[in-house]
Amino acid sequence: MNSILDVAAIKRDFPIFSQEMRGGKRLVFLDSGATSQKPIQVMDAERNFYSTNNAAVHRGSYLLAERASEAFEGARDRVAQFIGAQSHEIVFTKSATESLNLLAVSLERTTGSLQVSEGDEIVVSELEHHANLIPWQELAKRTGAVLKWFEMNEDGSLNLSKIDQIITSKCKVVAITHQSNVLGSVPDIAPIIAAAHAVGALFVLDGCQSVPHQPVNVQALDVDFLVFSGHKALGPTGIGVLWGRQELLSQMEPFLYGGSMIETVTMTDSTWAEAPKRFEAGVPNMAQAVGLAAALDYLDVVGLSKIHQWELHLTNLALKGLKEIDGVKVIGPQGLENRGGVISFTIAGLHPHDIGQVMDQYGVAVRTGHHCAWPLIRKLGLTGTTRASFYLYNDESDVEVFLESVAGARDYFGNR
Amino acid sequence: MNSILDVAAIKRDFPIFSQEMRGGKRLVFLDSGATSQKPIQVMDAERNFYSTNNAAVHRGSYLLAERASEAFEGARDRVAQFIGAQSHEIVFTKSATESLNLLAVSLERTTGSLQVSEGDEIVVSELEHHANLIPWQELAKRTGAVLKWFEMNEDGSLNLSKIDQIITSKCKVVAITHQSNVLGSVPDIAPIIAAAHAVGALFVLDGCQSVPHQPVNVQALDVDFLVFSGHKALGPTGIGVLWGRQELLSQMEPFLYGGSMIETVTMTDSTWAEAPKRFEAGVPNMAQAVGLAAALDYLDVVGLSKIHQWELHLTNLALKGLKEIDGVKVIGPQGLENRGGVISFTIAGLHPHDIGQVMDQYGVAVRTGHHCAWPLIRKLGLTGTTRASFYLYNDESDVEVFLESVAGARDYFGNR
Amino acid sequence: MELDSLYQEVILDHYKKPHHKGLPVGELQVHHVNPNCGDEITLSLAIKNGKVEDLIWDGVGCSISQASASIMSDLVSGKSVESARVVLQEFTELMQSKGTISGDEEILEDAIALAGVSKFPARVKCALLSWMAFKDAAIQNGAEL
Amino acid sequence: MELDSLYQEVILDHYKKPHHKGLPVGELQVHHVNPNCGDEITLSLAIKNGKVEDLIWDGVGCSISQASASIMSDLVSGKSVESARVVLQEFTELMQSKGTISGDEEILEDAIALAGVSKFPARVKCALLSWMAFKDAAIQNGAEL
Ligand SMILES: Cc1ncc(COP(=O)(O)O)c(C=O)c1O
Ligand SMILES: Cc1ncc(COP(=O)(O)O)c(C=O)c1O
Repeated sequence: MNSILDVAAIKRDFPIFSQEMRGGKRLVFLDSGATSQKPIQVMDAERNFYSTNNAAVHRGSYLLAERASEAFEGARDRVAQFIGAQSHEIVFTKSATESLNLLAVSLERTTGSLQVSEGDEIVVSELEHHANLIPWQELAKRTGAVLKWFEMNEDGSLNLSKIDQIITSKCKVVAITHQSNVLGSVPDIAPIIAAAHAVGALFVLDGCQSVPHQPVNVQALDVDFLVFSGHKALGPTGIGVLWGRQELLSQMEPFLYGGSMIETVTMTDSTWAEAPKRFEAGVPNMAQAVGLAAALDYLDVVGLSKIHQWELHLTNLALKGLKEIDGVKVIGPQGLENRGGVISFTIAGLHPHDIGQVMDQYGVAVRTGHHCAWPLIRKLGLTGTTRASFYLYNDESDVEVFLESVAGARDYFGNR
Repeated sequence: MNSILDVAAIKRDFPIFSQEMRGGKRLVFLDSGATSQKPIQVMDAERNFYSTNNAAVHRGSYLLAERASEAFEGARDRVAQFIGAQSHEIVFTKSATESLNLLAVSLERTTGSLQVSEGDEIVVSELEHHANLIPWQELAKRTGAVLKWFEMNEDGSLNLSKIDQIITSKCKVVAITHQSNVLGSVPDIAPIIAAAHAVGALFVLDGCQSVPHQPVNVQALDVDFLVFSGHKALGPTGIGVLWGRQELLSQMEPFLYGGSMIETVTMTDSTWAEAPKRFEAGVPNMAQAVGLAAALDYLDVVGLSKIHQWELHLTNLALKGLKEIDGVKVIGPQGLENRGGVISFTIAGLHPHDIGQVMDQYGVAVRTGHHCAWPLIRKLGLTGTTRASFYLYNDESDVEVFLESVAGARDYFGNR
Repeated sequence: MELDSLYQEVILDHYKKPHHKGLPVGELQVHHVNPNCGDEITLSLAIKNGKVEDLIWDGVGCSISQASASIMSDLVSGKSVESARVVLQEFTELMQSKGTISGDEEILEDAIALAGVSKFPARVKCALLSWMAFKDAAIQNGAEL
Repeated sequence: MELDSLYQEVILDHYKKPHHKGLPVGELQVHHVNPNCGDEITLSLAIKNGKVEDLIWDGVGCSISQASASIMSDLVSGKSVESARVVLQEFTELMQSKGTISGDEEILEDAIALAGVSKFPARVKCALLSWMAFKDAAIQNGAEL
């Protein structure tokens, strides 16, 4: 199976793997669900921008400003191409979190049919990351709209049996994750998108855990908005994406006000530029946009389908291994169906924090706790899980060390 | 005067100066008011973070996560020290623009004495950058508060004669720039701060054009909030700062909702972490914070007072030279009093865009237009200016080429 | 000097003595701005018997934007909507070409002098401002452009 | 193994058999959470004749947080507010020392076993959670801490 990806070659592009962890151990990084590592190509792209093209975009007519604008707009084109969108539908934000907050606030400010107001309904799910829950919770509180949600089944899927009661004619917006960041489960969104559109509601897809890991095409999905973060997709920190259908973005009110997003300004009144500029106030995160473009180049060269296949292969090995360790319980989907390369588990009698601490001693980086999805964790009757998430730079030996470290954690406390 | 700064040595730290511009000319970068160039030390700091410490902060107990948190919180300490503040009073945003929008929205959401609501007054000035005008304009529109402003005098100072009518007991917040980004003029803020505090209003200082160029200490200034952008201070793009007094930040409602800013979360309700975390939702711009810390290190080694002195020296040379060029008119302050290293000018009969274009041919990068301060430009009866802004990497020969290019612009059109 | 390819003689002539410039009068006036630099144009016209008539514009802006407005108004005034569409399309393509095409002189006439602008991306908007105003006005007057 | 400096025998003993753990009863109860991991503690106490009495706590958390709560409640129960203040301060300093100090065993007693935590910054909050809850509860009960 090593033929799917040449992981040894890939690892060489990521300088982080060339250092030793505690006790001289090599790094087994299994926390890409939180943030990914960065290849040298991404660092070089940022450095190159600063060294040769750096100037404020859209604001100067000198050579560097021209080049900076070209680099920044080129990055926009690159992102658009990556998800099957059009360039002017891509808004650069600082993170998926900002993208979602932008949407929630803009839908409050925009008058007309898009506006969320008293009595309207907003729908999310119990799978959601806090970033795709609290902005909607607060939107509901500010406006008097009602927040509703799909419940989660034990296996991490969504319970769609009451879909007709959940998505009604009062529904204005439905915001659901493409994949759970805790369990790796992939909810069946097609019927939800159809139900949302049937009642004229907007569908927002949280692609944080999918866009970096598999081919995602906004046309094929038939969603209205998609958000994701650059830092989980080999890109720099400080860059996120909001994609929205042009006819929607062009009607929507801004989120941040300031330079570069205006048409005219007087002391008392201002009017706005066209989207996407309308949503990009101030000197933007230029170098980060360019770095993200380089990251997407990297992902495309390796191939998103192959990455997905490889992650599932590693997940399969890990799932099998975990089931052989006494006291370990995999949380959420037990097999490969409807899941991505993320595994949550518990060890009987042990707290995730303690498990993670022992695993760290093996050089294994995993995430412990509620993973910013506290309602999901509560629903499962847990206080937290230990989570491993795979990416293109992980290989089978990483899975071996991972399994060894899980057994090690159990033994460390069990034997004392 | 070359003894103030060793500019030749400084220039060597900035790779951007080692390339040729149009026609083989060297780069004379006079647009630091829009964004600054980056020294290799800043690029290295970011690269080093990605290569050795990269992980999501505050969320993991493995070694890299510890290191990332330490680097990120260390950057916070560094920023605090730079402006004479305490670490927990520093909020990292993506830009000064976001910082100002955060404030305007938070003061709307926060119930109690800080809340801006109907009938309250908000005060700005005609000097303001769009980023310190439109968020307040829109806050006024959303809440029914009244926006008032100080008028600008011909020399770029503020007319304080009606201060008692402008800042009244209804005033909740006053937001003023520390230095005009268009004219370089430095308004007399001390009486405004005093008047604001006398009526219990908050004072927000826009330090975008001051913090990178001179020593700024929030205690000495006695302001309540200060904002600035990293990219204008040798730092990376995608990072901004909001400083606020702790007793204020600790009362204020969040701006962005999501991971890491919460205390508890259920499907229906959430509570917030303490400031500054409360204002930093999501995986933050970690590498950019670290890069900004390196930028501030760089500035401190060179010395902010010296930088300020040097910029004024160059400004003086440029002002003298401009006055000798027929048809050139310096806009705003004519001398060195109450000004920083920014000069706006016009040439009779020529449009700024055309002037900038010819100057570009000399390798000179200047900004043309309304500089995101359209009301100021209108007040002066202009459609735009050409602006040169100096920084630590500019030297006297830059001023010479600048003056030559201004004369060249005048001649290019004058002779045809 | 590279600059001369941008600032051709024809452009400076139009800049100094712009054609069709005056107070827009028609009922339907459009107002366009270039928010990057603050340049503005107001323009009015009429569509009579399928032809562009009474085109008149006013505005402030750089030499490129002013010359472009002047040249554009010469080019489309009195033309059929169909011919104006062809000119508009040819010119837009030329501007967006980044210097890769030189434009059809038969169609563009004086506007060919603006070809150099396409190599200066920051100025393309200056050159297009009046053309977009024209397009907008014509559409509002019922023309299919 | 570096880990053993963190997970000392004393800690695991307290973790397995925590002291003073039960249903908090006092009128004044405080509830603290560690939002990073979701750990929670509820705690109640009384201040009687200047002494800390009836301290009882409940909660969920990792071995460090549970052991620390157990050790803390042993240490401050029955002590004068003044002595409790000294212990609290000594412990907080030790935790924030990043391993640079070893702590005063006279004052800290069993809590000295938590010294290793200070070398694991991500765990310091676990160890401090119950202490902060104690501080908060004592202050709410009128003690000066
Ligand atoms: C005075 C002033 N305020 C605010 C800003 C906005 O800064 P940014 O675009 O980095 O958010 C700028 C710079 O553009 C400025 O000069
Ligand atoms: C599913 C999901 N949504 C949203 C987010 C928020 O992303 P960020 O923190 O980059 O804004 C994350 C990651 O933390 C996530 O996994």
